Amino acid sequence: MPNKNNLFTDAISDAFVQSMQKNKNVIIMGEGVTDPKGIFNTTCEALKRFGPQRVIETPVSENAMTGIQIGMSLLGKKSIFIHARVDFSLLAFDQLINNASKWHFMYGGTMNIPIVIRLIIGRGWGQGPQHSQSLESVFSHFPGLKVVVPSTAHDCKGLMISSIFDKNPVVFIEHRWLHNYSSNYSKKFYKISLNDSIGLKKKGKDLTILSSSIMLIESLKVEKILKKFGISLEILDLRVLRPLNLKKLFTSIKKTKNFLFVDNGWKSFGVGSEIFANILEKKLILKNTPVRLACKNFPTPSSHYLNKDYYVTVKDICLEVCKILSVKKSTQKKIIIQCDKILSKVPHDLPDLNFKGPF
Amino acid sequence: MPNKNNLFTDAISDAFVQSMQKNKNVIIMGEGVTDPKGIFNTTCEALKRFGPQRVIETPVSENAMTGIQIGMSLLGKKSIFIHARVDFSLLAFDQLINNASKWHFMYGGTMNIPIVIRLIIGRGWGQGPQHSQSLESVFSHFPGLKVVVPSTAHDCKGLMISSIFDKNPVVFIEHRWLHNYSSNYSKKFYKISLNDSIGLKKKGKDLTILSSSIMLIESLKVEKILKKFGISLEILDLRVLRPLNLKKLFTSIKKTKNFLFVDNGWKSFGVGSEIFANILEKKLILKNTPVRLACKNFPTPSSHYLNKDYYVTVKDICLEVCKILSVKKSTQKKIIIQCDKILSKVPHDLPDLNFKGPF
Amino acid sequence: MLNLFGLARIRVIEKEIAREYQKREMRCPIHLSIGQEAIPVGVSKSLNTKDYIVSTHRCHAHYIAKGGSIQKLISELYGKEDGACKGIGGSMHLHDKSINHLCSIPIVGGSIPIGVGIGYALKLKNKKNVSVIYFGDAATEEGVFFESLHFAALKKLPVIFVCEDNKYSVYTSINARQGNRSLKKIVESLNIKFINTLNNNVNDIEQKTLQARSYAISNGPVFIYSKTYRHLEHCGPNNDDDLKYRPKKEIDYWLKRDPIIIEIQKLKKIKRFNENKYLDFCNSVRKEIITSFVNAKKSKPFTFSKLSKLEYAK
Amino acid sequence: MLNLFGLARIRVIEKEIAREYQKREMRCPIHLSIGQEAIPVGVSKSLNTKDYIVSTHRCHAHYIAKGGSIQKLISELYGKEDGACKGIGGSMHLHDKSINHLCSIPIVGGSIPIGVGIGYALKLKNKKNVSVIYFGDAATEEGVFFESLHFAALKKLPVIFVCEDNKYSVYTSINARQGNRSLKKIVESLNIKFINTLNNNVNDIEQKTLQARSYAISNGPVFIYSKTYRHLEHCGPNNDDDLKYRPKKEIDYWLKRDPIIIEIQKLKKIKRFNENKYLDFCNSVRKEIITSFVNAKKSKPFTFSKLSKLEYAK
Ligand SMILES: Cc1ncc(C[n+]2csc(CCOP(=O)(O)OP(=O)(O)O)c2C)c(N)n1
Ligand SMILES: Cc1ncc(C[n+]2csc(CCOP(=O)(O)OP(=O)(O)O)c2C)c(N)n1
Ligand SMILES: [Mg+2]
Ligand SMILES: [Mg+2]
Repeated sequence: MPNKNNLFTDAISDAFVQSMQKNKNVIIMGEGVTDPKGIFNTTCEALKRFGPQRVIETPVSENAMTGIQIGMSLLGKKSIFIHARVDFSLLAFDQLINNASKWHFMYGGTMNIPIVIRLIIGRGWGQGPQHSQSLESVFSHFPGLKVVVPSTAHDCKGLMISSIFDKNPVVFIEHRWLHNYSSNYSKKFYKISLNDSIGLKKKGKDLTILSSSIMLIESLKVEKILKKFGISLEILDLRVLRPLNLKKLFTSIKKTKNFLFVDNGWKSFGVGSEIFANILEKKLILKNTPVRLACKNFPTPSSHYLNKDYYVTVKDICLEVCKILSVKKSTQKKIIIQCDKILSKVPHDLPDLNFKGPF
Repeated sequence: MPNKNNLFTDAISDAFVQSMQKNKNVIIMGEGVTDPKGIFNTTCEALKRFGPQRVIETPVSENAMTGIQIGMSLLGKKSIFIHARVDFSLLAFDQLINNASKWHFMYGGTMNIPIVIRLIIGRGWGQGPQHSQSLESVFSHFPGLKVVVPSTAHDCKGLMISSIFDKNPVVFIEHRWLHNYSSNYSKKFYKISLNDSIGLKKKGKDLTILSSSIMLIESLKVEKILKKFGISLEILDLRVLRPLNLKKLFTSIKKTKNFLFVDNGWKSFGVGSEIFANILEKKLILKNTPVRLACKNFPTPSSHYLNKDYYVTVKDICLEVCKILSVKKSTQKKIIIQCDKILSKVPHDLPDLNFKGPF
Repeated sequence: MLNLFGLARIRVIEKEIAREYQKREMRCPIHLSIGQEAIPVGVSKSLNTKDYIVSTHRCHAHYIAKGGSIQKLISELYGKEDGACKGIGGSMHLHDKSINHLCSIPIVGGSIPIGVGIGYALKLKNKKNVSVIYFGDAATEEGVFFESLHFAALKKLPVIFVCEDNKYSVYTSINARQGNRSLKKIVESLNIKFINTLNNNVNDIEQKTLQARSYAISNGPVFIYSKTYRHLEHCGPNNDDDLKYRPKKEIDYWLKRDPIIIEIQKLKKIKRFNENKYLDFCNSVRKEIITSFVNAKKSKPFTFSKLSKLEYAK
Repeated sequence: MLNLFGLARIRVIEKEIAREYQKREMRCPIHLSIGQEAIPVGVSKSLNTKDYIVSTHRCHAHYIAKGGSIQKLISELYGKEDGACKGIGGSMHLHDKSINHLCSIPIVGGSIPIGVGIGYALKLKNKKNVSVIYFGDAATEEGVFFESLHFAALKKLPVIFVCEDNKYSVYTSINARQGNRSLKKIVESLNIKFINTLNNNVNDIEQKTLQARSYAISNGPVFIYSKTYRHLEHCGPNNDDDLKYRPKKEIDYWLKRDPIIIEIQKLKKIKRFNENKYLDFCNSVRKEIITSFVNAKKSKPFTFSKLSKLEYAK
């Protein structure tokens, strides 16, 4: 098993290898899946074990390849197609939305499309406007799709295996910056249900933070910081956006009566919008106005000077929590110092100091 | 002027002809724009006057045509590209999202893309899952796009002219069922600002309904019905979704303290989600829980038996208002009788009795 | 008279649909194949029942020729539960898994990569079958057409592309859309064998598809090209020649080359045409389809409340 | 020695960027053109300054050869306000309106239709200029490539498609992606004139583009095809031959056919090579670019608070 480091990418590789072992119909396709870098080292092990007949290099033809995936699935092949950036999947929206998402329904339930579209959100080192979109809210609008946004290695592996063996098209979105995070996960073959939208990552009582993917990781850092100042956060991981099941969120908000949503993408018509609408409809009583924190409302600027304030940071989250909870100014100052210390450790446009690319 | 009938389609035709007269760089492109039906008779007059050099037939190549539009715009051409169904635009998402929406921003403000993408939402006579999507919430997520969803002939003309002369890419979404509605509009060349998101269509005091496009028309019918029963509705037309300006909505809700949103598409991650999120953030005080009414949460079924209950009807809206306002059961019964009478006049899968297709 | 019967079967069904459609009880768009029957009849005759087909918005003839259930077709048009898609897909999504007609898609070009994917799965599974992809002349303008042919050739897939060139995309002539490019050259440039067929000639199409089939299984993709003509409007049950988007001369030319006329002439020449048998056959089809109408009208619609359960496969 | 200078100018700039990049102050992806300079130099020499170009992620050489501002290029890499895009676009969005280089787009194939649109506007405006579209071998696999060529041919647009075939898409060889299809046949099948050029030979490329240009203006699109090779990794300043995705033999073959070596050999043969002049020239470019680095480092970044104003053009 290649998970001696317990990296997020190892978890993906593991999910692939074990799924391919379990079922000979599972295959991987995509641009670069057989190259020396193997999509950030997530397909190399599968290629080594199962060869290029099951880890299939493809031309740069995104829309056709998605249709081909659908066709293959009709004859029992379960394929994972990988786009190295979310942005490239926009070329395949016709097949993905018009066909894959509606297929089971429009053919009266006579067929189903068990495919995975794996998308990677780019960020940092000047990725810029066309290599860093985070479009999970868009995919989540479409009936028939499932949308998975994991944040830990453990979840990632279990959710990927579930996605591969799900009978429906699953859009699996992972953040480039999670790749080098390591966290424990089992070496066994295990699934995490796609019906279990929310994972409780930290219990707390003052305020609930809901977030996904890399922002969940940032939120966990915030929890640690604020704990020292006597602020107790409950951290929920929104790991499946469709089907969406917000029960755990409602329970949490009923307890904390304060809420902050931290988005990976844009605020308007985004993930937070749907969450907030549900809260309003549920008539949950909040002590303070809830907030949606999100990327600034324009495309990602490439320049590191400019994207420094584009993404939400631990500091932004801390400050927002302080605002919501009316934390004393003097405490806030101390929190800011802590945040600045953490932020200064790694340049803001790198996930960690080991990060060398490929960018 | 071809607006002797004051049809919605006449208004579009008028907007085209007058804009083309005003500026020789304005051109129309699309599949079928020069055919005998001229996109529901909206391009015929322009073709007659300006010829096939300015009303340009194109191959069935949606993505390239959108890129070509962008390229032409860089040299000053202002083109309107028409997709006879919203669904076909999914083939052009790469050019529309990755390029057009970000262009002005990513080139540091040195260039801009003044194009219009005109999309028609299909409905009725068995259009089915791939010919009736209503994706305005998806477009509205993207910084750089403007999204216009007119509902009356007057607005349509003014908004179309503004869209054509706007310096940015505008997604102009109209509903097939509006085409045969006639309503007064001026024969002059006039604009309606795209910054003016909301039009006040009826003043009222008991409850605010916000909706767009065909659902605004249905809401106006509801207003008439309920007035007879002493229920006073304020009807707001959400005609520009991006940039979104909700001031008028907030003012209205502060007055009525009751709110219903009626959507043309799906509820989850939809237009209503963003509206509701704003209401929650604004801490508006509502007497009763607001409601998002929307299409059922699956693709459009083709069968008229099955799509009968798929779309929101005047009856659904009336019942929802009654629920929110706790209208007496006896009154509700009378209202239902009224609704049923109206609904029985025209089969539910036709916009009106004159509707013969093309479907 | 087998070929003639094949053609007549589709013709009679389509004509009956057109007639019955006027009652406005089949409430969905229909794209009839009248005039274009030779291609699916010829192609289907040369296929093995386990071969696959995918189709477009104009799918009736492909479905019928492959042997799709008529009741399921008609009930689908009426929007009933016993329709091919339980009424959910409508006329443009015909399919019948029992005959390996897996889908029809009304997004132009949309089913082409799907058929290629089926071919790829066949190849990976070492099946000696082909995947047949029907599409119109307009589909050859879509990027996905190019991408799909490219991939099929790259992987040498057992795919037969069948292009039915009826010269129009809705009301727009192929010249306005494609100029004078040569589809043959495009296809061949992608290393795909191109086979032209005699217009509306079932026998020729059948023979060539037979060759194509074995070629595709052992060598890779083949492209069958066939000129043809639709007699009625693009969408709907009527004739729309009053719109004058098609030259009268052209219409006359093609009406004379109606596949059924061609077939009858051929049979007459070799003295094999038995008019009574032909009329009997047509009547029997008419009876079958009229029974289907009756049944369809009696069938129940699918239950609305069950629809939401179909969002996902369980 | 003009051609040699053209090549050397790009080479020196790119090498200096690669060197300076190691300091990690230019914090954006870079796709260097070292080894591929012959094509943009040859093409640009034959163009009129008012001709347009569009490019891809690998845009430095196109930009420099057309005469784009070096300061704007370098400042863009540093993410500063005086960069081509004020730092917003980064290395993959180079453009300079003053020389009619209108855009670079890192979505593979993404700028092809845009260049066609420019060509269409030129034609509608009766301008006697061309639109030049640079792209790599992988872009010819995208559907939009096909659609764009099709439209350019249909409307006979003054467009020159320039394909730089460096045999790889990132680490993937063209054979794995395209098999043995013939791009020449594909292009010609679309009624577009195809012109092959001598590998990395500026003079040949220049002559052929000159012909192509006048042909394009009077007759319609032309396709210039050129084999070439990149010396460094796909993205980044380093050599990545240790990854062994390219055969050693192949690398050696192409290093010997480095455009600069070819040009120097040519000049030596006709006894026109003046080494001192050449070294002086390289030094002067080096100075220019080093000044650009210095300036760029001193420049200010664009103001973050102004960014939201750039969502829309006013
Ligand atoms: C992507 C897309 N663009 C446009 C349309 C509208 N449309 C429906 S059928 C059709 C014509 C198709 O022509 P062709 O492929 O030749 O088939 P035919 O109808 O002639 O059989 C068009 C353009 C569509 N359905 N899908
Ligand atoms: C639509 C899309 N798919 C995939 C990618 C990832 N990608 C970036 S560069 C590249 C290779 C392009 O190869 P080629 O066009 O030959 O240009 P080269 O890099 O060789 O100059 C790929 C696949 C992308 N940018 N866009
Ligand atoms: Mg046709
Ligand atoms: Mg290349």
